[in-house]
Formats: sequence, C-alpha cells, structure tokens
Amino acid sequence: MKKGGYLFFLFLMGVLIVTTGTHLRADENTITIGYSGPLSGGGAKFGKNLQMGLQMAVDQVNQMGGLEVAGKKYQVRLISLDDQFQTALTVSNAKRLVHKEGAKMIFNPSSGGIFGLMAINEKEKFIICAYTTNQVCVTSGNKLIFRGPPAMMAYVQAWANRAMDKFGWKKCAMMPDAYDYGKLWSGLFEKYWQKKGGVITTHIPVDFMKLSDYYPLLTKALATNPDCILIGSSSEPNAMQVKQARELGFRGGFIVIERGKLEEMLQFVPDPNMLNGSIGTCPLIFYPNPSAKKFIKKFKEKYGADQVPVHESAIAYANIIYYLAAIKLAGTTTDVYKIMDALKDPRIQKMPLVKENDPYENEKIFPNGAVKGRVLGVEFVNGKFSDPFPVPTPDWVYTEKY
Amino acid sequence: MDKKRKALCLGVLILIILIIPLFIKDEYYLHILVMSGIWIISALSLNLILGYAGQLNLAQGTFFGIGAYATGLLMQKMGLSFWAALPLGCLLTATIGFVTGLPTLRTRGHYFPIATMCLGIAIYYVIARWDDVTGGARGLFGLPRPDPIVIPFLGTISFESTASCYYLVSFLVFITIVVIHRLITSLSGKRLIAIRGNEDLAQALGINTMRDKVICFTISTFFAGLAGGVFASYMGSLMAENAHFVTSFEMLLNVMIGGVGTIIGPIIGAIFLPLLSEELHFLGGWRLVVYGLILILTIRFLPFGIVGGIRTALAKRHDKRGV
Amino acid sequence: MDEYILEVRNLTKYFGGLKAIDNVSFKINRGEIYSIIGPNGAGKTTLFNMITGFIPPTEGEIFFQGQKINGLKPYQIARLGIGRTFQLTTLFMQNTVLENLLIGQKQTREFPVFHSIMSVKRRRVSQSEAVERAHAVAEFIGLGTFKNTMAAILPHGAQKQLSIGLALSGDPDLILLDEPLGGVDMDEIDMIIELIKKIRDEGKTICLIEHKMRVVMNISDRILALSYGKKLVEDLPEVVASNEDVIASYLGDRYAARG
Amino acid sequence: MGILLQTLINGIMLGSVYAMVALGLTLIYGILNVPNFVHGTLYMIGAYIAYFAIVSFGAPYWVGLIVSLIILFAIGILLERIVFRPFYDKPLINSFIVAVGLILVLENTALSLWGPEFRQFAAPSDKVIKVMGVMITAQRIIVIVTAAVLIWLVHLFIKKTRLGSAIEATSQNPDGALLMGINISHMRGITFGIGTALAAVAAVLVGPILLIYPAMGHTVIGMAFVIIIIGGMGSFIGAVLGGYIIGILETLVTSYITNFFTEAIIFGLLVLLLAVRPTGLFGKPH
Repeated sequence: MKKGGYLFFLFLMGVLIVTTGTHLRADENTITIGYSGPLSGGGAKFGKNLQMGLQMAVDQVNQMGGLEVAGKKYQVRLISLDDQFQTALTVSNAKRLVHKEGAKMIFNPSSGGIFGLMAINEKEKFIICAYTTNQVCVTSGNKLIFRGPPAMMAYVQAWANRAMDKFGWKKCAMMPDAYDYGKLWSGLFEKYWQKKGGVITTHIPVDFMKLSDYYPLLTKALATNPDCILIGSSSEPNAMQVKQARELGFRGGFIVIERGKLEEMLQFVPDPNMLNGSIGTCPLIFYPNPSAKKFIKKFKEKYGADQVPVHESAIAYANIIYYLAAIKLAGTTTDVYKIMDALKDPRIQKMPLVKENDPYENEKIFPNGAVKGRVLGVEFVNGKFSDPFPVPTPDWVYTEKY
Repeated sequence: MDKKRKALCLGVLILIILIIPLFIKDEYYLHILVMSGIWIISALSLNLILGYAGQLNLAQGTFFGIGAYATGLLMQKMGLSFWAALPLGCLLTATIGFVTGLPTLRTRGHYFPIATMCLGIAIYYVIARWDDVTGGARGLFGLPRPDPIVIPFLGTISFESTASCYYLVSFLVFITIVVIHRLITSLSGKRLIAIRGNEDLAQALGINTMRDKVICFTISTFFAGLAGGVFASYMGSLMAENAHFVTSFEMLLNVMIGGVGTIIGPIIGAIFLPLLSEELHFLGGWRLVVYGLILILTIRFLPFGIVGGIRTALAKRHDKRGV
Repeated sequence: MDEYILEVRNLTKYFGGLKAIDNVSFKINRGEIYSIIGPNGAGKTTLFNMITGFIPPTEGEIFFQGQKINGLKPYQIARLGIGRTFQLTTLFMQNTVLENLLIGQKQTREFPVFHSIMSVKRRRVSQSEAVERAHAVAEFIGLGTFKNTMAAILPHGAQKQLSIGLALSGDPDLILLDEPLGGVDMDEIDMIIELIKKIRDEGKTICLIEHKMRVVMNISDRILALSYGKKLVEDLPEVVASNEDVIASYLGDRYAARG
Repeated sequence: MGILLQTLINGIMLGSVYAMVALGLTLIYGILNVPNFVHGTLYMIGAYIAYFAIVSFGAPYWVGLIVSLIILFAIGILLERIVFRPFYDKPLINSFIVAVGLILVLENTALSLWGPEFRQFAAPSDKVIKVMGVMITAQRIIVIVTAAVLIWLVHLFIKKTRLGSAIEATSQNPDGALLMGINISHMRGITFGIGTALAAVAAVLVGPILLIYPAMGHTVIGMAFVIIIIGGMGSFIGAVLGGYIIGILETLVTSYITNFFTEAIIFGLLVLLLAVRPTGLFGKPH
C-alpha cells in the first residue's frame, strides 16, 4: 500500500467518526418535519418544487418567532432526504427521520413510497403527508395519513366532460406515462370516456425516463386519427410531445393530466399556438382568490422575482401550514392521533395561521384524511389562456373507492 | 493454540452479535443493522462468483430482485407462509440463474460483465412492465412479515419487531458464511480459484470450467435470492427498482470497497458503505458527489479494498519485525 | 494395448484463408520422447492446441490410446490422460507452488461441489490425498523448498519447472511440452532436461516443441519437422538432422547465421 | 406506406445519435480497453456546455456545437490522464468502480450547480418539410447529415492520418502501435478526447429535439453498450452499423410490436446473440 493509502484510510475513518458522532439531535423545543422525495435523478425537479414549498412554510413560521403550542414556543425545522422515488429508500429515510431526528410527520410524494410508509406508520407512530392524487391511500383505513392534492377522479371527469361537451372530441389517443400514476389516471379516464360514448383509439404508455424522442410513438398514435391526445408527464416532456405532434401534422387537442402545467409547457414550445386546444389545470397565477396572490408574492420574495410558483410548491406549503396549525390546535407536538383529530377539526380553517396563508382556501379535511380544496381548470385557445373554470369536486370523489 | 484462539474470537463475536439488540434500542439503528445483514448476504453471494470464480456478474442485483419478487409473490398470490416461500423463492432464483448462466457464461473477458448487465436490464424491464404478475411500476405492497414460529411449551417467536428480524437475518448471514466458506476452502473451491487465475490452464488440467462456473453462478444467485426474499418480507413492499442494475452496482461497491476475494471483506463493505452513505446525508445535494469521490479514491489507493489495505499494512509490519 | 499412444491422421487447419496445418499425420510410440521442430509459424503450437481440444481441426482425426479424441472438450482430453504446458509460461501466478499443484490433482478436478458443502469425511479424505500428491509432485519436479512461494515471484526456470509439474500433476500418460526451455538460463537448462528424462523414466510419453536444436537432437527418440504447416520429415534425430529440406527450411538458416 | 417510411426516418435519426455515441465508446474501448460507463454522463455535460454557450452567451447554434466539442475533447483528455491512467494495469473491475464513482460525482455536481430543471436550446431552423407524406423537421435532417459527415470524418482520420492508423492498429493489436513508434499514452489521451467529443456532438445535435437534464445520460448509455457489443467491442464499423441497426430496430419494435417491452426485447435478444456468438456480430473470435 502506498503512503497515500494510509492517509486516505485514516481520513475515511475520520469522516465516519465525525459524522456518526456529531448529530444535531432535535432538542425539546423543535418540531421536526421530515421530507423524503426525489432530490436527484429524473424526478429531481418535482422533488425540489415540493421542497421549496415546504421550506417556505417552515421559514415563515420561524420568522414569526416560532410556533406556540400549549404555552411553549417551538422552532420548526425541515429535514429533506433523497429517495429517488425508491420505496426502500423512502422507508429507510422515514425510519431515520422518525427515530433519529424525531419527526412526527413525513411528507412523501410518490404512491409507491406512501404505500411503503403506510405499512409501518401506525406501528411506528408517525403521520404521512401524502402528495398524491391516488385514492387508495385515503380509502385504506390508515388513521395517520392526510393527503394534500385533490382527488384524481375530479380531474378525470372534468377534463373528459370539457373535451366532449365543449370541444366535441370523440376519439382520444391515450399516451399517459408508463408509471403507476399515468396508469391509474388513464384507467379511470378510459372507463369514463367510454361511458360517455367516446372512443379510445389507442393506448400507448410512454416512459419519460427514456430517450425522449416521441416521433415513433406519435407516428403510431396519429395513425389512428384521434381528435385529441391524453398526455401525462411533467411539463417539459409534455411540451416536447405537443411540439412533435404538431410537427407531424396533428391538429387536434390535448388533454393534460394535472402533473403537467400548461404555463410551463408554454415555455418549451416555439409557438404558443401549438398548445391550442389544450385542457389542463389552471396555473396558480390565474387563481383569483387573494390568498393565492399573497402566496405568490411571498414566494417571489423568497426565491426571486423570476420564480413562478407551481401547485406542487403551493400544496406542499399549505400542507405544512395545516400540520403546524393542527399541532397548535391539538396542544401537543407528540401525540399523533390528537394532531390528526385537530387536522380534521372544522375549527382549523378559522385559525389565523391557516386563514391568512392557505393559498387554496381549502374547504375541509375529510375523516379519511383527504383535503378538499379549490380546483380550477383552464383551456388554451387561440394562443392564450381561457378564463378558469371550476372543477366540480363532490364529496364522493374524496371518500369513495374507485 | 491458534485454533483455540480463533474459536474464542469467533465465540466472542457471536456473543456480541447476539446481545447487540439489548443495547441498541433505537429503532433506526436496528433497522440499519437488519439492512446490513441483508447487504452482507448479497455481497457474499456476489463475492462468490466475482471474488472466487473471477466472473464479474452485473446482474446480481437483478437476481436479488427476482428472489424478492418470487418470495413476495409466493406469499401474496399463492398464500404461502414465509417459511415455504423463502426457500422456494431462492430455488426459483437459482433456477433462473442456472438457465441464464448457461448462455452468458459462454462469453469471456469484458463480454461477460456486459452480457450480464444486459441480462439484468432485460429482466428488470420484464419485472417493471409485467403488470399482471409483478404489479409493474407500482410494485408490490403489503407483503407479510415471517409467520410466528410456535415452539411447544415455550411460546411463539413473532417477527413483528425489528429486533426479531435482526436475529433472523443474523442467522441467515451465519448460514451463508458457513456454506460459502465450506465451498471455497474445499477442493471445489480450488477449482474456482483456478478458473479465476487462468481458464485455459484450468481446462488443460482437466477442470470442466463451464460446469463449475455454472454451478458457482447458480449457488451465488441462490444466495442473492435469499437476501432478496428476506428483504421483501422485512420491508413489506417491493419496487422494480429493487431489481435494477443500480442494485448490482451497490453490491459490487460493497464487495470491492470491503475487499474482493475474502469472506470478511464483503462483510465490512456491506456494513461500512451503507452507513457512510447514510451519514453523508448532512451534505445535502453534494452527498453523492462526495460519496463518488470517496469511491474513486478508495479504489485508487486501496485497490484491494479495506481488507487488502489492512493486510498489506500487517504484512509490512511483519516484515519489519522479521528483519 | 495399442503400440501407439497418439495417432494423428490427415490433420488440416484453416484460419480464415490461411492453411496453418496441411494434411499432417504422425504417430507417437508409448514411452518415447517425440519432438516437433520447425521455424516460427510452422504450426507447432496449433498442432498442440488441436490435440488438446482448444482448437477444432478443419479436417482429420486424432486418436489417443486408440480412442478418437477430436471433438472432445479440453478438460475431457486432459482427463483421458494428456497433460500440457503452454508456450508462454502459464501458471496460477497469485497462488503458491503447492496450491498450483493441488489444483492439478485428479481429486481436485472431480470433487463434487455438493460434497464440498455437505460432507465432512469425504471432504477431509480427498483433500488430504490431494495435498499429499501435490507434495510428492513438488518434490519430484525439484521445487520442494519453494512449496509456499507464490508462483509469480519464482525465478523463470523454476516457473518452467512448475509448469511442467502442473502438466504432470493429473498423472497423465502423455505430456505435451511447448518450449519448456524457452528463455531459460544455461544452468537451468540441464535441470529441466534432467526433469524431462526423469518423467520419461516414470514410463510416461513426452511430446516436445523446442527450438534449442542441440537439446532436441540429444534427448529425442524421434523428430517431426514441420514447415508452413506441412510435414517435411519424421524420423530418428540423426536422419532428420541430415535431411536437406529440414536444413534448408530451418536448420540451415540457423547454422548459416551462426556461421 | 407513409407510416413505414416515417418510422424508418425516425429510426435513422435515432440511429444517428446511437452511432455517434457508440462510435466514441468503441474507440475508447479499442485503445484503453475499458468499458467507459462515464460516456453517457459526458454526453450530458456536452449538452449543458452547448446550452450555456447558446442560451447564456447568445452564441449561434454551430458555435455552441464547436465550443462543446472542444471543451469535451479537453475534458476527455483530462479525465484519461487524471482518473483512468492509474488503472490500466489493474483488473477491469477497478476501472469499472472508478467509472461508477465518476458518474456519481459528475451527475450530482451538475445537479447541484445547474439544478434539476429540464432545459432546451432552440434549433437553428424550425422548418417542417413534408415529402411523400413524411414529416421531417430541419433539425432532424441536420442530425442525420451531421452524424453521417462526422462519422465519415472520423473514418478518414483513422484511414488517412498517421495517428489515426496507429489508433486502428492498436485497437486491433495492442503491440502494433509500439512497432510504429507512436507514443501510446499520448494516443490514449487523444482517443479518449475524440470519443468524448463525439458524445458531446451527439448531445448538441439532439439538444433541440430532446430535453437536457442531469440524468439524461442514462437514457443512451445502456443502448450504446448494446450497440458496441453487437458490433464487436472495439470495432469501428460494428459500432456505426450497430448504431443504425439498433436505432431502426428500436423504432420498428416500438411502432409495430410494443413500446412497453422494447427494452426487454432488445436486451434479451442481445443476451441470446451473445450466447450464439460470444464476441458479437462483427467481433473477432477469441
């Protein structure tokens, strides 16, 4: 072994000793929020968007002097760990966050990770804040889960209704992403579309993690002469798909699953008119309510004027605000069941922390943990956005199994 | 005298392993220990084919995944008990290992690692896309922990707690070490070393290298499957990513950084590296950058891993004393 | 039993368009030292590789002890009783002399993996037999004092001795030695020649590829001369040495060069 | 018919990218005898450098391409010298680990410095041309033509220059170059540089069509290895032909059979191919 070898060996040992020895253990006056999400790899952008929202809520509360719970002031801290969308890492991270860092709540944005956590969270006593539109996580009976985003079914029906009733589309080619989320979404959509008398001309799941040339798939899809295409990845791959479909001569419309954002897609197509005839979620910036405006302002103050917040950040932000409000309401930082009860307590909407900050002015949280929020849709026609239209969210889309 | 000392050391080590859960109450550290046990089994399995037979199998992580999925599916879809599903899952993995080993082991040199890498990718995609059986990209959830063992008059051993899983995994690690140690110290083990050293010469000496490689490959996939099966039951959920070749990389790193071609090396690597990766979390986004640098530097200065480094150091000291 | 230990009939080998071996036939008698000579590229090593199954012949047949062996795998041929060395000294460099010789033992090559893991007694018995034999071979080839030395750090001559020992360790009837004296010092040459003779005296047959003419003429019972894959002559040393074709194609060059 | 033609053109465009990436990989393999797993990551870096040249500094597309080519050529030489050189006499697996480490370092540095956002730069022309019912954008024609020209240039370099023929000789017979009196370590650096630059050009060419993000290298590296195996590792013609074959095959399988099991089919076929021909289609036998 060379001389460098010894030194290096010593260095390695040193790193281990230092890192294992010095840990910022949560002291008595800290509330820890754990976040496990994709911070590297293909999903990193999504993960970072969420993280920005989470961090913003935490910083805001700390700036106000912390959170007062049962007469005692607490500081809040966020610990983020990378899981690259892998369930095993999510579970490992959660164990670390809960048992080592003292977190009572874990925020996670993938249905796989959430299912992994649901297997242990009641036993190991922590709350899951689920960022998913998947219905199963609120209908499975898990008592320690709450879910931020609206139910998938609300979007499915609203988009399908709009596409058929307003645009008169009948033939739809489905090109959702090849992962769990796209599969669930397109499954629900297919059933509903056919029930309404529509035709699914082809179903081509797209793996957006691969080399992203969509010509081969689009060539195949366009050969079936669809009126519209259902697309469902994040904004940029969606935009590529739109652009390439137009290049191949497609004139119909696009139904955009809510993970994609029309305003972001707009940045990535050379001509806005390419997006004509698209249905998707309404950008947060077009939300008319003052609290949304207030959130955008605060977001830009924190992250820079050129940063436009997306729903991921806003929903994550709202979730933390709710969670912290629930702690205050419950008067305990440790009893997870009491915190869960407080979350569902109608009084929480009246608390100043929530009332002043919730960008969505969420209506309530169902006993199963689903947050009922305000959802708006939008269309893109003639090179610009239409006025937002409300997406109907009857209670059953939040509470029933489908 | 030497034997006695060895036995004593071993005894003390086993005692320490047995009483660890009495001192470590922290759920998180116990979890890390269980995971280390699983990584140890998988690292030893890779080390058998890589360190002794000299074949760089980059599909080992995929076999881990096959074992995990096989065990999980046998429990969930066929309703088998863990105690039946685990051996069946390992056998199934070994069977697939045997069938895929036959064509891939025909290749030599750099073609073998890349052939197995392709094999791993192909199988990964089958697992990731075969919705009806494997659950596709969403994975498998709600896999049960091992069924309690009922011992008449004494009570039952349940595996709900992490500590009990720790004992189960430790036991399996022990079995793995014994089997692999017996294999490599036997005359059959000498054949593997011959294949690693020079395959042509081994053939000229009358060794059926193809048969021995296939057998070794099959045994090593069996243990990869064992690690996977335990993983499935312990974690309760599986994703196709568990069969991805990134898992193979991780195993390979454990083996190489610990010390390839030794029994203790992969064990050290499988404890040390996951711990290092965990402890570097404080670096945030730069964590994997530092981790990568540490890998490069380790392999640069300690080409035979931590164990290799310690050995050379000891040999040097020995030499100095001798003079 | 057949008088010939090895018979090669009409052997031909093409590499692409190149004819490396062209219709060569010969027989080796039991117990003799049989040498194959020829300039570089004459096809000597190719011949060895075909006899030991590493390369399939394009045409022709090879018989060992009356049994047809072409088409068999190298390990099968080795087990029938043909040991060989390689032109470049080929050893298990990272292992000791004893370990090298242990690998070559019959017990080693056939011991089942199942018994390695499951049995206690069989394992111990075979192992001690093999170790005992390996010790014996080490003594026989004259490396008794180097038993625990790693092969890579042996002197070149000792490595050659060890490679012969490896070929010998499976107790074969026929041993093919590919340039056993290649690159060996003068004082080590005699040791290896003695070793070859000693092996012959044990009743084994030896087939030899060698460039050192003086040695070949000295120890061989018969010699086969090849040139560009063709058989020039096969006869007693003195006859071969005086053959004009041989002198022209091979010896001539050398002797002429030495002037 | 129109669809088949469209599919074939899609395949050729994909094949052009593959051929360039695989060509770089195979050159490096031929000389350095290491399977360079970092190749995909360098492809990513190449795309980012062009992005910064074009978007941040306002350089024209072709300037961006050349800047990226030159910088990646230099990076290639540096990496060879600093990272890979100590490992030539070590077993394959050591350079393999180093490659994995390097991927982690480069990719996560890119992630930390430049963020996870998807990026893209504009094509020099957005025109869509319609011929015989086939739609093809100008950029795709640029990709196909530039790739063909570059491959031809590399071919000329290898056949006509002294250094090039030394590279060819070395990859066919490692002792060959010594006879020609060429400085091997010098040649290794140059080859690594050229290989890396080829990956960079491929990335810049598809930059306006695909998305640029830190993990983008993963999407090509697996396929590139498939290609150089099919072509026979180290074989120039094998890599180029293999690139086009796999590009077209992948597109055909995707369009006509399944896009769900494309990889399983292609990688599975490859394992079978290796079982029949253990050194690839164009490779020399052991």
